[in-house]
Amino acid sequence: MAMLADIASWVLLTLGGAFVFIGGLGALRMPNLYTRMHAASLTDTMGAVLIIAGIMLQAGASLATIKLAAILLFLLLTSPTASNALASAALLAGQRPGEATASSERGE
Amino acid sequence: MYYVVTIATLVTMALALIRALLGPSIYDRVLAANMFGTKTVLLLAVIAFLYGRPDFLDLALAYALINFIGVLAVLEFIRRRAYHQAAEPGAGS
Amino acid sequence: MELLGLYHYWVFAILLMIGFYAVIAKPNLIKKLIGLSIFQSAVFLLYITMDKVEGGTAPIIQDGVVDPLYSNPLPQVLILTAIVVSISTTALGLGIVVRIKEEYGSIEEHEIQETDRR
Amino acid sequence: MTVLFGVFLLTLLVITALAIVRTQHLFAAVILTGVFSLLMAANFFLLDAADVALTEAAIGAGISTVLFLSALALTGEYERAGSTNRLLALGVVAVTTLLVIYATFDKPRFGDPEAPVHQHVAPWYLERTPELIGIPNVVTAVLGSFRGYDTLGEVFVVFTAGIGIVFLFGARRQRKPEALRSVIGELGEGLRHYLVPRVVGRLLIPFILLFGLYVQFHGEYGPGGGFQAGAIVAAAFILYALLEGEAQALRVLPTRVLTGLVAGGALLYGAVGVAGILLGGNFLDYSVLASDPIAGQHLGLLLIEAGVGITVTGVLLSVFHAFAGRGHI
Repeated sequence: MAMLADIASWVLLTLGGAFVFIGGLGALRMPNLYTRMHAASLTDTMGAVLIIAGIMLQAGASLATIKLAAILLFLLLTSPTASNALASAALLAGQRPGEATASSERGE
Repeated sequence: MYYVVTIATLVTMALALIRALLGPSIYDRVLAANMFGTKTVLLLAVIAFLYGRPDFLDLALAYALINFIGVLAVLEFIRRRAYHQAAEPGAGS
Repeated sequence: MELLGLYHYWVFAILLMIGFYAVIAKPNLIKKLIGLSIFQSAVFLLYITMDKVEGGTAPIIQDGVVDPLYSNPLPQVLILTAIVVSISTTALGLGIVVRIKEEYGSIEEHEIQETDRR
Repeated sequence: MTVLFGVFLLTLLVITALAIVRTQHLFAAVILTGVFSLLMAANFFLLDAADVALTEAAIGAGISTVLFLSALALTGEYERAGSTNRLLALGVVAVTTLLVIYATFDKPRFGDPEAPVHQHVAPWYLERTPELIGIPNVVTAVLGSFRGYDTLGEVFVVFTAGIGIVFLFGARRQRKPEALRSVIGELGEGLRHYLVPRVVGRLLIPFILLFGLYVQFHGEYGPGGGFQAGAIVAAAFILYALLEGEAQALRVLPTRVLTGLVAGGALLYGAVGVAGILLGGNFLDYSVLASDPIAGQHLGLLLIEAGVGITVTGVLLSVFHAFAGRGHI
């Protein structure tokens, strides 16, 4: 049983690591702001869920598991909110979806 | 086993940092900074277990709770700037 | 490993001087304050680097651990308070910069001096 | 292996610092400062300094970005190109860097248990804390009890900085752009029309406050204490001010109350010290506060940490309102 939990947590951790890495790659390589946001949100939700679930299996039934659940819950609430706020800000400042992001900074 | 996750997170942090350095717009930087924050939460959680001190998860919890305030501040900043620019064209930048 | 033994201190030196460069070479007052906060962070890093003991853990005493080894608590105490003080003093600096902007209409060093000369 | 993680994070730290100094867009510099703070916290954590990392997290995650952005809103986003005597500055900096690096060769190697810093007082603190103070977190014990004078001084520095800001911004601002008058109502209403941030933010504020209280009162057993808790509670109120507008936040916690908090916390700290004298001990000696010395230490630590937390919350919120109120009302 313990070994089964171990194997499951390893699989989850590895998958989570892979998701995080792919999301990071996407955030770097995608052509414009909104597509990058899409890639980054992948690491914030799927990657976080998998990794924290993996650690939870390792922690077993303890206070740490409850704390991890709280971290996961708050991450799932805050990071999409942050993405939403950021998209609102970018839209408000005149960044249009669908075109390559123009530099909004002077002198660069 | 934690090492694999830690290394994946560290590499992703580096990728996010590259995005933050490249820009090109300020929002890309904010996006990268926010992503960097989430990766830090994961890194801190994993390292707490790597060190065998799971009681240090408080740190990851703190970031999970308050890291998005910075992005809201950016939204508020942009919103106010939009009003200023509407009120006095040409000023504010 | 022997080579990496001083890496933390080198990073301290480089960060310190990056901050110092911003303070002396950049004419913008806010940039100077940002430089100053990098300078402060470098000092924090120096202190915290010194507290680490090989194989030690954070100085929060655990029950039931045989022959525990803890890192040094003293530098941590000094830096813990210094971080909060640094944000307060940085805020004070920002306040002064905002007042300068209101009175002089600029936060660039040479423009302020120009105004003073007139 | 963890040493290598540290080296990697430190390298990222240097790259971030270089980028902060190079960019001429101050807004971008502020965002990168946020990344810098995250890296600092991760490094502190790797170096076994959980309390310090929590402080850096509490301060760097929200408050410092908010303060810098408020200052930028009042001064301008761009810095002018060109610097004074760039070559001379570079020369000075390069020479000094080399000198400091040369000096580091005399330092003990990283993590060396024989380093001089570990020989004096620190072992004594680690050894005697359980029997003299009776709490597991040695950092809190040193902070509150063994070096209580120090912390009292730091609290008064924070207090003075807060008073300084209030005085600086005490003068009423006369010039108000005529064209802005019509939109002032909408300007001051915060993010009220942004539904998602508002709903989630309002949902999270109680949890942030609860976490702040946990950090405050759990500081004797895990990472935490008054400094961190003060910053976290202040972050909760700043979040409220961002969501509902600054005026609404001031209705919840008026300026009078904030001034009371700033002074009250420092006073509470001092009063605990004086109480020690009145009960026949030394200034800031908590052993005499209760019949049992250890219970006295616990009570003293609880009270002074509360004082620290109150002052830090008050100062950070006063500073935030001073900046936010300057620009737009």
